[in-house]
Amino acid sequence: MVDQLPNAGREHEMLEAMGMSSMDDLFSNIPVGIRRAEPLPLPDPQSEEEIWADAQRILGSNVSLDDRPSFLSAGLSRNFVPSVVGMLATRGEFLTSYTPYQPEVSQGMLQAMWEFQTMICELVDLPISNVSMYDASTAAAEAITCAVRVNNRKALQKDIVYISSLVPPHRMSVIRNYTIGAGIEIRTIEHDDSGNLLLSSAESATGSCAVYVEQPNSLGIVDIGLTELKSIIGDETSLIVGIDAVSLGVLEPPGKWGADMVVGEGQPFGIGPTFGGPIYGIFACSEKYLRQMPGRVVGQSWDTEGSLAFTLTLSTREQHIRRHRATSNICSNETLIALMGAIHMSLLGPEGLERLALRVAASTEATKRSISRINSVELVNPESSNFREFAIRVPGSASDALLHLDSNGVIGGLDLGMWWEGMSDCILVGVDERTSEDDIAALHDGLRGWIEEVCG
Amino acid sequence: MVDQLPNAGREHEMLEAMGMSSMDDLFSNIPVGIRRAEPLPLPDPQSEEEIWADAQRILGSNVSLDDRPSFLSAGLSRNFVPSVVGMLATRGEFLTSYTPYQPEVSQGMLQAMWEFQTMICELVDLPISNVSMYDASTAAAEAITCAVRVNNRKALQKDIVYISSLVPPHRMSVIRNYTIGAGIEIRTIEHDDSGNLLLSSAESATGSCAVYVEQPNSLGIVDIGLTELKSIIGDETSLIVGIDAVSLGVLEPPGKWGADMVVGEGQPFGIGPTFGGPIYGIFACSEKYLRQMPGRVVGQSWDTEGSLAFTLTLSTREQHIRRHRATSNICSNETLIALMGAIHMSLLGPEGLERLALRVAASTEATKRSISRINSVELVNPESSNFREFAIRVPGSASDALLHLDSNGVIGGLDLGMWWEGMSDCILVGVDERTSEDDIAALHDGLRGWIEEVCG
Amino acid sequence: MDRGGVWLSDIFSFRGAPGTGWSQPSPILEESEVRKSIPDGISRKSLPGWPRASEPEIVRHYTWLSNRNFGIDTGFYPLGSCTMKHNPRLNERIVQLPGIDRIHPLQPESHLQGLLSIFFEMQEMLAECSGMDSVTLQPVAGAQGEFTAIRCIQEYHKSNGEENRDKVIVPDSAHGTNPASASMCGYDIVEIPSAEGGCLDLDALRAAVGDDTAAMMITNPSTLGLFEVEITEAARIVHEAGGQMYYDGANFNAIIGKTDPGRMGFDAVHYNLHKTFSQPHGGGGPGSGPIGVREHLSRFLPTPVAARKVREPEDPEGVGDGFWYFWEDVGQSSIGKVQQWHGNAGAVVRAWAFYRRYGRELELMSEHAVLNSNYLRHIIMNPDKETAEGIHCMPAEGAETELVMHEFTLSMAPLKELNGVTGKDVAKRLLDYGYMSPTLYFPQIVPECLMIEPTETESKEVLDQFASDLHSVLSEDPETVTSAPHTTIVKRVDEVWAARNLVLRHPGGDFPGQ
Amino acid sequence: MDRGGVWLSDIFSFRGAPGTGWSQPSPILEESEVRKSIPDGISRKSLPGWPRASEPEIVRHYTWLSNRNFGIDTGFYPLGSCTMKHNPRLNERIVQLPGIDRIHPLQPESHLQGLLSIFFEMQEMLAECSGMDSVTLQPVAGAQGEFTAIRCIQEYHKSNGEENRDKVIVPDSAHGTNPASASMCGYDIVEIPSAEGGCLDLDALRAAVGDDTAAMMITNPSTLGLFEVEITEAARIVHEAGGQMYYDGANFNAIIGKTDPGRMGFDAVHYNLHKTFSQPHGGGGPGSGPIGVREHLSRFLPTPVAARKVREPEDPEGVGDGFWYFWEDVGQSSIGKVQQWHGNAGAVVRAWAFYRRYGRELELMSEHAVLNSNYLRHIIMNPDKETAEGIHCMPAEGAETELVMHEFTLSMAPLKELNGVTGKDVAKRLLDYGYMSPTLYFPQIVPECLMIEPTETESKEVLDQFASDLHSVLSEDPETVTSAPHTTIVKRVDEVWAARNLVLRHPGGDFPGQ
Ligand SMILES: Cc1ncc(COP(=O)(O)O)c(C=O)c1O
Ligand SMILES: Cc1ncc(COP(=O)(O)O)c(C=O)c1O
Repeated sequence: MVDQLPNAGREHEMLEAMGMSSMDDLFSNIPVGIRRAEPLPLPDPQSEEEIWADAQRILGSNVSLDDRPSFLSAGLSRNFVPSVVGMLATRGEFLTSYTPYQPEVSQGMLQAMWEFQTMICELVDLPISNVSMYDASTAAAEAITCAVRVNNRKALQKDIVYISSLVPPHRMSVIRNYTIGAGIEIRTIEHDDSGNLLLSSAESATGSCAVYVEQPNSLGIVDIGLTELKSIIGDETSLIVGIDAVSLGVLEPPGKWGADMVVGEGQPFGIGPTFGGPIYGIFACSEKYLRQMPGRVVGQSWDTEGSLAFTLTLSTREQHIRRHRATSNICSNETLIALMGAIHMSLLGPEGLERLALRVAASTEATKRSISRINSVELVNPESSNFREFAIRVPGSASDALLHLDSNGVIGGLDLGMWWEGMSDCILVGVDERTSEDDIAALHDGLRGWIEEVCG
Repeated sequence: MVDQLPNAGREHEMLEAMGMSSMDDLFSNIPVGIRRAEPLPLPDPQSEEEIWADAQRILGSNVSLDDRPSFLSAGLSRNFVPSVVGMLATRGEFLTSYTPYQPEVSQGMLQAMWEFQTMICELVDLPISNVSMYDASTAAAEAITCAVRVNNRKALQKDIVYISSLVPPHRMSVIRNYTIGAGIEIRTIEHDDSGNLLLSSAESATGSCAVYVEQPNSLGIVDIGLTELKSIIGDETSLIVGIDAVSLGVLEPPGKWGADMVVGEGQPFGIGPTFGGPIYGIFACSEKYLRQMPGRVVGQSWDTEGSLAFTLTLSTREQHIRRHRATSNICSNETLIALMGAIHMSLLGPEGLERLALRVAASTEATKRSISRINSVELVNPESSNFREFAIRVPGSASDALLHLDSNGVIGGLDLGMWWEGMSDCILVGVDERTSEDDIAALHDGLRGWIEEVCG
Repeated sequence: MDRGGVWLSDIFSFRGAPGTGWSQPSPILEESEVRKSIPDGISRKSLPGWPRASEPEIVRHYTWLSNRNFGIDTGFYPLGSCTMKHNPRLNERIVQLPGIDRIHPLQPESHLQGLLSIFFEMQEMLAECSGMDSVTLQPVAGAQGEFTAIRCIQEYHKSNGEENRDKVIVPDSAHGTNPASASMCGYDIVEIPSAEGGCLDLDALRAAVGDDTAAMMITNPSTLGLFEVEITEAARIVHEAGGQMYYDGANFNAIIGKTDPGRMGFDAVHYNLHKTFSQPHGGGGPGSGPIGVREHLSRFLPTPVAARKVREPEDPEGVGDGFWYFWEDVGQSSIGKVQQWHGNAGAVVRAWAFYRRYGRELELMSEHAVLNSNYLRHIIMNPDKETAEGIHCMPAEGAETELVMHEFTLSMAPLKELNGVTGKDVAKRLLDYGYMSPTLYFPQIVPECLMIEPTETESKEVLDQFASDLHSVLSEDPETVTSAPHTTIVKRVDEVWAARNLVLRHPGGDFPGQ
Repeated sequence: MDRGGVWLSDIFSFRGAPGTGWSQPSPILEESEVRKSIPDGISRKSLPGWPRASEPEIVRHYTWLSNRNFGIDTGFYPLGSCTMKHNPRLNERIVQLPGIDRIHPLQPESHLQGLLSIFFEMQEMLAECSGMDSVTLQPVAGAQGEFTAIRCIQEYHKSNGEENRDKVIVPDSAHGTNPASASMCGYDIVEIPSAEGGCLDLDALRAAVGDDTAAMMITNPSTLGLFEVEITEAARIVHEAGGQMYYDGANFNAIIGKTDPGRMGFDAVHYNLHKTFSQPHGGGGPGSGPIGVREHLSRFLPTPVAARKVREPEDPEGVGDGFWYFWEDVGQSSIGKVQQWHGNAGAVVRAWAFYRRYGRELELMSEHAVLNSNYLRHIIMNPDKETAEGIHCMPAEGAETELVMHEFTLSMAPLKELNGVTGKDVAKRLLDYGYMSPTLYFPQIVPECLMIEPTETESKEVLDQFASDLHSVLSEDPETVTSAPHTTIVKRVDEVWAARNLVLRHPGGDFPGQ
């Protein structure tokens, strides 16, 4: 490890300059009673060469999504990230910087984030975006607490928010953790048999602080009914929409149909699924929520010589200034990943985004068609329009089917029984822009093979 | 490919500005008789995503040296290159620059090359280094022509140079191509049974223009006799030594024992074997050869405000100025790879270099010991000291033995019959710093297995 | 674009023809077919106003931006409390391996043996270094670690029927995330003032604790860089009152292998992998904020955690170390999830690669961090006579002490009093000398505070140079300092204008004011 | 180190303790054992004076250096004849794959099917685009390609008993490598002057050819950016005299898919993969200079070349395209080798990835290169009235022509005459505007020449801006221009001092003059 310590071997010289004689002198303030006596029971130090070899061997034992036909999506995308993204974002000046507290030497990151904000605003059609949340789930959770802070005073249903029953349990769990301290009560809005939100039941949300829905929802259903939601719940109740960012290449942005806040996973732009992190959460809102929103925001300004300049702004909402009255505790966020997202988005351009969305839509449609042709497999929501995901019901246990597919080298999707008990015979099939005809055939054949085995 | 053409879709606008109406107008100067009518019979354009997939598939079908125990060296090293090397050298400012004709905006590369020159000088113990040749073979070849230019006038054996008979044929072939035009006659110096240069036969080189030897030689033999060569051939005959750069961590640099020029492969510092290119040739010399040497050289200077600055210098030797009287035709060279070498060398530091050399020496010794324990395998030069390579004689055809090893997943070395007809029962076994006990055992067992099969 | 010196590259000025942008393969169905699958009423009418740029334009734009940004790679980054150490590049190479980059957290365990083994190793290593019993890697930043741990403590009290405990105690020198995190859990914050000298005031603590104390949050060494020598007594006081002790691990870099929060009496701790374990977090993140807890809090941790058992013959091969790795559900009492997946796995893998370099010698890292900090403080505060004479006035120590840990504070209050030069002015002037400024005005208990943390990856030469440059600043004409920076790409930025006018996005068309 | 503005990072100033430097595993034998294997008399006494630096110091040093260097990524790089186009980043990623980076050229063919198939595809593609019959990828730069081809031609004449042919004809506008390469083969050079207007002078050529003509070397379009319309006639003249026609492919970017050297009557050609096919060559290399030849020269090519046959059932799988790839020995007449291995394979792989983007639409690349060049020339030479009035005097065209190809030349002679501002001054002043300077004083037949090649990867906006900035330079106070550059990191560098004093290495100790 000496290659990481420029002063290795020079300890004595430096200690001497201070009139000390041993490294122990430096720690003499630590009371003896709590000193660690024995060395750490950890392995020997390794050189870069050895760590690299271990990393290749250990991580090489994982199965990657790219190794085989894969239909596991469920909120993370098996995307393709252009090579320039990583190469530019890991330039040392970006990679090894931190929060741009000193704008005079941080214009690069600040401008990039201001451009990021702009691209997110354009994507979702809302006027304000921050520079990232931890992920989609914390973005949703903090949007909800933000809505309560803003709307609670006038709300008829105080401290109450309504959430679609199709928000999956792991995301709901995050939301619960984030809302519990604020004393928020969560009520559920149900969906009909085709997976569309029951607008009639949504009416009960009027007068509450917020409604949170997802478009497409977790079963991949594009729910056109959601566009009427805002007119149902009214101005004093915030409409928060969780999005699939790529879908906005073909779907009308929620800002156009009344969303007050839009949240979602930024991951498809900028970074691989990377085992679920680091990724970044998108957070955009309308002006009303500006001063109660979480996270960092970059604004444009000028320097003393009148040159255009950028700086962090609205910091008075943040923990380092407002401490326990801050709008959020978020400090370190996901800016570097958002930067990757910005580079990816600017490479795509408008038509690139559209094509990307069309590719996903095409994969969805083609896979759906192929799978629904299998006897005794049925679509859970046969009437729905889908984007990226759709649910199927199989004649037996989903986990058995997936195990069978796995042994045939196909990652078949998600056992929906993991999310909802009643759905243990359902699989969430997820596609992406890279899904090929061959992949679909492999899934089709694998499922058919399993059914033949099971149903004899 | 539109992502590479910023003006795609704007052709018309630009043509119009010039008063043209079609792209064809731009090519109207090409006589019709030589216009290409039919489109190029090449495949469809591909996107980055498709090219990456193809590259992974196609290159993935190669077997890499790192996939298995490998004992193939023969002038290229299966090295380990620290991660920072590639990351720093591919920073766009380095990667996408070219020859630093404008020093005012090229100080970075110029200084890096000046530091490179210094490190090479320190490595070989000569006062002058250029910033790279194409590879070791062209470095050797151009050192020879350079020596002839410098020494021919006073030479008793005009236009004659002497070369060790152990310089392998592919390198000799390059040397022949480069010397033929200058009318240089090449004579050979033989080696004794232990692979050492016959100093008695070297005496005949006195009065010639140059002697070229390699240390260690191509059979990996460290020939202590070479240190006496300079006193034999005298001042007017240039001693050119081809080195294994890593070996100089433990071997006395040729500059210390009279070498006038030192050449060699820089590859072990900076880049993987990469199928033999791009790599870079080291070229260093004493002052006498300065004005006749090939390649680019950086010198220190000052700017108009008295700040330290660097610039290309001695350009009057070069083709762009001296044209057909230039000391070499070299123009594009291997600077970027030399930069990688500089970064690698500065990471290693003196003791790092020494350790690297000791590792290779240890691998050599350990492998030699293990293999020489096999019955009916013998060392070709049992008395020699070796570094990195040694030759063994097997009871049968080397190519059979290697084929057998290959089928056991071991890359056993080089069939020396490929170099010298008489040696088709010999294998050149090459090791490196990464050779492990397991690798050695695999080679040992594989060879034994083959012998048992062959010798019954 | 204004050339000849200042020139602004504006991504929205790249306006290629419609249809340019990244090349992609065609959709696997005809576009007209695809369009039919999208409900009419909700199909997008006009595309977002993203740039239409080619790869060469993008590369040049972001290269240009990067050249206007300061990172550790650019120069010394003594941002106190943030542990801005060198980020080893190997780690960036490792996370590009498909075995981490192209992995989905919902894949079956048989696909994830490598990652699970790294998670397990990291849990064990962090537990060992901190003296805790269980570790979760799920929180993705320090603040989220705090939040998670406080949620666990909250559930713990609840499970003991002590829901009445509704207060969390924090020293006034605490980082802002401490009170913010506790507050997000619904707690009231009791701030206690520091004692003379900046350390914890035990009397104030005694006065603050009570039946309603849920927890105390504190970092040690403190944000002043001081080791809280009475920490065990503090822990006793809080525990006696029935509260839990929470350790803010942002300053963990100072003590690894020397002592640990477990020995100090803490019940829960977070680690900042992006500080102590070098995960790069350009521009503000990503972080990674695992937490460790003592036995009694383990069952409240987020779920799942990595576990292992001896491999059975029927288990697949795995990583070849004889174990089978799996996700263990934390169970009924778990608080559930704080991030959807398993946290910032990429950061965990980098941190793993970082720790492997030191292995059992991790304490060397802390030794060098503390060595560099004390050395720098020493040479700043003890200039040679000639230098000392040139200085208008020396800064005051943030704390009267012989010894600091990995960081220290300086107060520019004497300077301000003498000639009006503030801490901020000094910070800005340091930018001219090619440094990132130290942390400014934190902790708030030190007036005109500069908080300096050199980390173990700075050479003696850099420290010497910094001290000498700081001495220069202290001897400069006040006007030069108050009007700094002078040599940066933009001069002092008007933050008030930004806050008043809130131009939070590109207006479209040309850049403003050009 | 001099701070506060200029600060020099000196790698030799990193002087860690002995033994620092890159960590490595231990040798597999005890050091004392190993030492025994090294003959006493030749073991190294003192180690080289390399820096003793840690990774953080190295990273900062080379980052700092890079920030003092100009590349295409930094700005417009209109270096004529050098085709400084964007280097797609995918290609850098591809060459990191172990299937190229970790491959030894002496591995058996069964290990190399992927690489051999790429070599084969590239040979075919280059042959097709140039109208040649055989291609070798062995030469590693353009100059080496020239040398290789001339060597082949030399052997060809020898095989015909025409060893008397000892002259190679080059136009005076030729690149310096042309005469240098031929001269290295032992040829005498006959330089023929260009005709009025810069094109080839057929009369001069007729006068030059004869029994002793071995070859003529020429590039088309010429270095003036002009298409040599009489090229077929030139070829006829040379062929009639028994000479061979050699095509310098440095300007291949102008014509792909439109015409080819085969049609023009050439016998041999080199390609600059690092220009036309975008292989990055930072600081001056690596290049790659494959050559193509007509049938009658094929048997002289360096050996071996990639070949293929239909895969037999017993052959291993290979790349899965139904072929088995192998090295074909060129045979007895081959000139042998010009590089030890198979040339710059990494460059070949990058070039392959580059060409695959365009595929059969490669001609679009040339179209855009020629479009950009003509457009830039047009807007430079036709400023609006107001601009034109501000300009001291317009440059002269390097050639009187309506149409140029991918590059063009401007002469600053009128300016020099008017007010003493030279081409070099203008070039240096352009650096201040954020550009790399155009190629200067080449070709030598244009006085005060600036040679401008925009390439296809520059946007209209960049071209517009460059024209406008060049107009500004032309209207500036002469003093400002002659004393340029003003805003670069160092000011005009004293090249004469460098050549007189020849400080070619670090002296050890401190940097000179600090
Ligand atoms: C003392 C202290 N505590 C907590 C935190 C919060 O950590 P994070 O930024 O990872 O959320 C910080 C980080 O800045 C810190 O310095
Ligand atoms: C016209 C011309 N010919 C030949 C060459 C030589 O090519 P290389 O630099 O690859 O040796 C060049 C390169 O600069 C050139 O511009």
